[in-house]
Amino acid sequence: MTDAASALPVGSVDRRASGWYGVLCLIATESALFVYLLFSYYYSAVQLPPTWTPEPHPSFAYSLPATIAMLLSSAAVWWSTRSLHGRALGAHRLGLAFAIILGLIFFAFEGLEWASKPYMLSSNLYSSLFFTITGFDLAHLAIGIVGLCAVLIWSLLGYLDYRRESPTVIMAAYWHFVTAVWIAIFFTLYITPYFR
Amino acid sequence: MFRLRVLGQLLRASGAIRIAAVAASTFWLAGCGPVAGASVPGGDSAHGAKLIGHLGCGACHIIPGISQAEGLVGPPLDHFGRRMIIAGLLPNTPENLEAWLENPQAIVPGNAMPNMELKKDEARDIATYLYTLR
Amino acid sequence: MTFQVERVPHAGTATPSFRQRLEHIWETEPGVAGFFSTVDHKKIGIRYIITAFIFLAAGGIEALILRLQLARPNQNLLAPEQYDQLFSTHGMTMIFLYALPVLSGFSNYLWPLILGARDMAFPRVNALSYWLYVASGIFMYVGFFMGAGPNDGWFNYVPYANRTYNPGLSMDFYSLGMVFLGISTTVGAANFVVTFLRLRAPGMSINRLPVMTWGTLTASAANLLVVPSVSLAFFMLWLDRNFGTHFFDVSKGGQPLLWQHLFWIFGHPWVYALVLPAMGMVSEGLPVFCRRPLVGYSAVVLATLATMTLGFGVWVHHMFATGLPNLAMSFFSGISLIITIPSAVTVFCWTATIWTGRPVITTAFLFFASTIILFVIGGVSGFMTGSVPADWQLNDTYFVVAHIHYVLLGINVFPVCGALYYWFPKMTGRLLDERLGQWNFWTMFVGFNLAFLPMHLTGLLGMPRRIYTYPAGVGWDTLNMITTIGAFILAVGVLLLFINVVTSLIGGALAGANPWDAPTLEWSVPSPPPPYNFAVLPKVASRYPLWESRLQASRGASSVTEGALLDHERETFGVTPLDGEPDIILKMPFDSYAPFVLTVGTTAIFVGLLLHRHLWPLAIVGAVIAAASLLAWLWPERRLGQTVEAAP
Amino acid sequence: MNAINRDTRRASRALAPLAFGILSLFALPARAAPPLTYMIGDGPKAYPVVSLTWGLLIISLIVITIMTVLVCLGAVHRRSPRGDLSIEAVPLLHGGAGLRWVGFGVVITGIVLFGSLIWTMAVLARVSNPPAGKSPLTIEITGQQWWWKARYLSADPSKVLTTADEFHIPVGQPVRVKLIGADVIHNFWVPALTGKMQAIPGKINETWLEASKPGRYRGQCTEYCGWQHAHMAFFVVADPPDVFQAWLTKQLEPAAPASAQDQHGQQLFQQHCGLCHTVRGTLAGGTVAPDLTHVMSRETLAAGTLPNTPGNLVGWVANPQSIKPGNNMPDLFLSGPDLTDITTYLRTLK
Repeated sequence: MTDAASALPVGSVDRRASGWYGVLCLIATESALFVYLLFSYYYSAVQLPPTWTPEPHPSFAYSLPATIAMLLSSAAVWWSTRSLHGRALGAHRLGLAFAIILGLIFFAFEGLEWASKPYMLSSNLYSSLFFTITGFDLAHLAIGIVGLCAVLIWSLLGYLDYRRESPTVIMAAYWHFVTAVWIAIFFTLYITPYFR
Repeated sequence: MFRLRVLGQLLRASGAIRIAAVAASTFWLAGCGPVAGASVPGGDSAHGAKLIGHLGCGACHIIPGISQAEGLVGPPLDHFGRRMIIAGLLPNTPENLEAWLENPQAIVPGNAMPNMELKKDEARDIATYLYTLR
Repeated sequence: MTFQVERVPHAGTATPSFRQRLEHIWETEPGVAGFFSTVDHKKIGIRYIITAFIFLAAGGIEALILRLQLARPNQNLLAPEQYDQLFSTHGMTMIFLYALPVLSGFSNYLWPLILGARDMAFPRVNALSYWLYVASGIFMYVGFFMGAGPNDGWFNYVPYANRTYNPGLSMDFYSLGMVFLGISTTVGAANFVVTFLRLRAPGMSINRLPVMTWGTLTASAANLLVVPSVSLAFFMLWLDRNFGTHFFDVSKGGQPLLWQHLFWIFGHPWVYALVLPAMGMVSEGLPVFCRRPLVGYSAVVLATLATMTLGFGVWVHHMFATGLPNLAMSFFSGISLIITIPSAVTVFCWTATIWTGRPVITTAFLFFASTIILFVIGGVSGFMTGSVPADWQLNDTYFVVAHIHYVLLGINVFPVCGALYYWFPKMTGRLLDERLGQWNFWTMFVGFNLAFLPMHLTGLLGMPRRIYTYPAGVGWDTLNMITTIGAFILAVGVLLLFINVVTSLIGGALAGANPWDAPTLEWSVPSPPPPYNFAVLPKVASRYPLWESRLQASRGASSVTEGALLDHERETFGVTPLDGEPDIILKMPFDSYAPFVLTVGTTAIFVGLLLHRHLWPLAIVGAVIAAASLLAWLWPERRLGQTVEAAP
Repeated sequence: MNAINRDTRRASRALAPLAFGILSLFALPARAAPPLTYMIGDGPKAYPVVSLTWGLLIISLIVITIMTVLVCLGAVHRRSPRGDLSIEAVPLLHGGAGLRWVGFGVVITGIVLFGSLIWTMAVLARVSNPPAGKSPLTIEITGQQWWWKARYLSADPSKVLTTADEFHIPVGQPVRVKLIGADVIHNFWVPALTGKMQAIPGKINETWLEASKPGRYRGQCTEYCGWQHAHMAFFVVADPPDVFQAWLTKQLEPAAPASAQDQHGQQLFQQHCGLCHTVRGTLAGGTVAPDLTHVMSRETLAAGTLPNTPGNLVGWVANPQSIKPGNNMPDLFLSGPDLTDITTYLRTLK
């Protein structure tokens, strides 16, 4: 505009789309939410005797495969985004599909994990925290899966290509954020009890 | 749980009038004690009012002019100077009232009003105050 | 019209026919349809302001009833439970439903105009945040009118808020309502942040941003980070009350202090979020009436950022009496004192602006200048409470009540009134009456100080907060009576403001584009502005585009008459965050019912959750409605350049 | 340190009459010193805090005065001769020495703040713990809706005293207070002796206080705790050590046996009141309500709500819900004779 006659992109394009900045804000505020959730956990851990956790050594039987599924799904999303940049629409869609399936696998493992617990939401402080923290994570994951499905459908409908990639980029950012949150939760709920 | 619903009650006409009344009286800083007019010779109604406050008569009786005298245990003492019978038994005369105040249990044994161990002149002062409530 | 992926924006000047075309593109459908679907930031901004003022009036009436009860000792106008609900509702209303929304309203209205854009970054989100705000406000007030308003203060400490001590729906209304309102605040804050970064006039680099926008930016950024804290706390409380969790239940290891931490981690930054945008408005308006640029733009901006940053680290000064270690208290006490410095910078800059300017004493100037004094009074009482041993005495007495009212009225209500006098002509095309304005100011100023200055003394004489009655003869009678009288005078002042607004709307003097000879972009467009704001997108070369020719020091060459003509549907520039160089032509959305429908769905969710014992399917229905409207909202649209061009 | 201590003490004492004068000027209707003010204090914990509070208040008043004068003077002195709305007629200004003055102001502010911070830290360090060398008495105080229970702790179980709402302490001896929240959060505050400390369920907080002269100090709950938060006062009565010992000994005694005509009253009391209240030496052993073994030794009823007079006692027992709505004592619907017998009995509990 400074009288330079350079052409400007029009509409939602890559990281210049408003949605990209929007998702960064979303990630900021949701990260804060999980910080406060984990703060509640650590605060209780500091205030109470070590016996406050029903299991001194939480099992990795379901949580470790779930973590691996989550990491793989993030990798799939990354591959999908990269393929879109490289104009490989097929790989882009395949990556999204993988990510969705891996997300569902994570869901299944978490379901098994929940079912395997001898306590319920209302049993004690630890159980309340455990189910609320993982529940918030699962809710974010569920929204993420719906979002990935929407992006996949849009891609199949031919809405997206390397120039109109904003939905993919935005959704990918959200998905990586959900993965990062899970890693923090995994570390908190499953690893830190071993340090005591 | 809630004895009164907050705004519903406030919005009802009576509530609004009550607020208006309190608003008006709130700004009426001047004291509004009862009309002086001792019907008991030698009594000091101001001292009587003070005694009523100290003894805590207001915990059981509504007594105009006495702070916090809003008790609902015994009969309200408004218009006391115009009441006919005290303790449901005696004509409302100064002598009877003073006797009652000095020792209510002697007049109606087992009634709910305690003996305050009042001296004669104290009972007279209280009676004087009560008779100002017309 | 075929859709172009890239385009060179045409430059030029606006012709009448061009303006007509823009008008056609941008205008909102009249009538009911437009009412529920508009995304025009100006309409939304004014709605925000009007709604916030309605809540201010409601909170004010509640306060007056409280003051009647406290006017004299041992009064029985209100039963204890009525008093508790009234003071809690008063706090909730003023702090959550008035103070931030009114600032959001001004920012909503002004930002695109002052930044030189045609709308906010997310116009539909803007509409959504308004509808959610109204819906959550109504939600909480429904509770109040049902006799189930909040009754544990706005801070809502557990365990008193737990079901054991607080049966009934009061706390369920309040906790769900706060989560509900939190969504509105969060999406609104995100919108401000993105708008600040991206939607400005070309050339408006980061050091040329109007000083006002910094206040709302920092407040919004802070809200993004702290609102989740209070939403989470209230959500946990709701779980505790309804699903038997034990976050705050002592018998099963719960921690009452966790509530205090989560609440004040949010609560204290929130107070800064309530004042920084208002301070921004003072920084914007005061210099105009002093006939000079603000002294120390950079200093004020840095002070704003510093205040907010330090503001995250002072929450524990609300908890000095909870038995924390001395080391922790010393640290938070130190920060609570140090945070005074950035505030002092701002106050000194304003004062220096007056001294090195030529103040023109208008009503707006009076409101802005009085803010300085009120801020100093509210600030030093905050400084006193920042000192731990003094706070052990001052805290939870009327001294702190006086402090918070000096802060929230002094640095929110007074600047907002000033802003109303300043920007009313822009919003309506008519000036507010000055004569009535002077009456309005002096009544409010005298009433306010009569009510709250003696209240400091009431506090120093030891009157505790939140008591529904007090004994006679402990030294508080006269002071309370004075405060009550002052409160009523203040109320008359606010009433004068409302009268002035109504009469001026009907018969006020016509304002013209720039009645105050102010320097920023919003004054370059007609009053009230057309739906598209700027016919040509202005080009900015300095902080004061409309003063450039008259400020010797300025070498800028801004242009408000010639610039880019973006007229393919609704368009505006996106610029780089630091340099303000355009790097994209953004397609702005059309009017949409999605925000309203999403709000209806969300409301159904919350009502379903509130009545989950009887009506839980309603929450499911609400969730389906919300999800459907969200998906429709986000579905890529060709008109908005969100899909691949179908044919070359 | 001791010298500083003594200095502050002397200063505070010199300040006290002045403070009293100023405060009572504003609190005209109150005949004595306002009972809850903290601008006058007593005891080694209160003195440094009182000085600090006055100091900060005076700094604050100076700052307010300077800034108000500056703003008003600036607006008047520099005001444009054209006060009307035609702002265009007033030329724009630029530059000026504004920033230099801002810098100057900030430096002064910084110095004052730094000084205040040091003072704060010094006072905090001094009042955090009771002075060493004196063996403190320990009282465990429980805040509950809406009264205060105290247990005077002792190694000898027979010397543990439980009482309510009026706590006697010996003059010149520090008293450690352990705070327990029984239901919701309460806040323990005796303005003239010590600042606030919350009584939080699930957590035991500690504070301390010491009175250096005999007196009756009013305290109050200051954390909002429900309906009757307004009526949750208590009193700390500082006695000379021998008087305190006598009080303690007397309080530890069980209630004297009821005389023949009070037998019926005692029986009624046990029957109607004994599940909540204790009168040691009788069958009444409830612990959820105040211990009434020596209730007549207290000057107030219902946590400072009413003076303990015969009239109030009867009124309270007959209808506690109208006097203190929502409190945990139910209306008992006693008959007149029963009410008389119970209250007559209560009045023997000296």
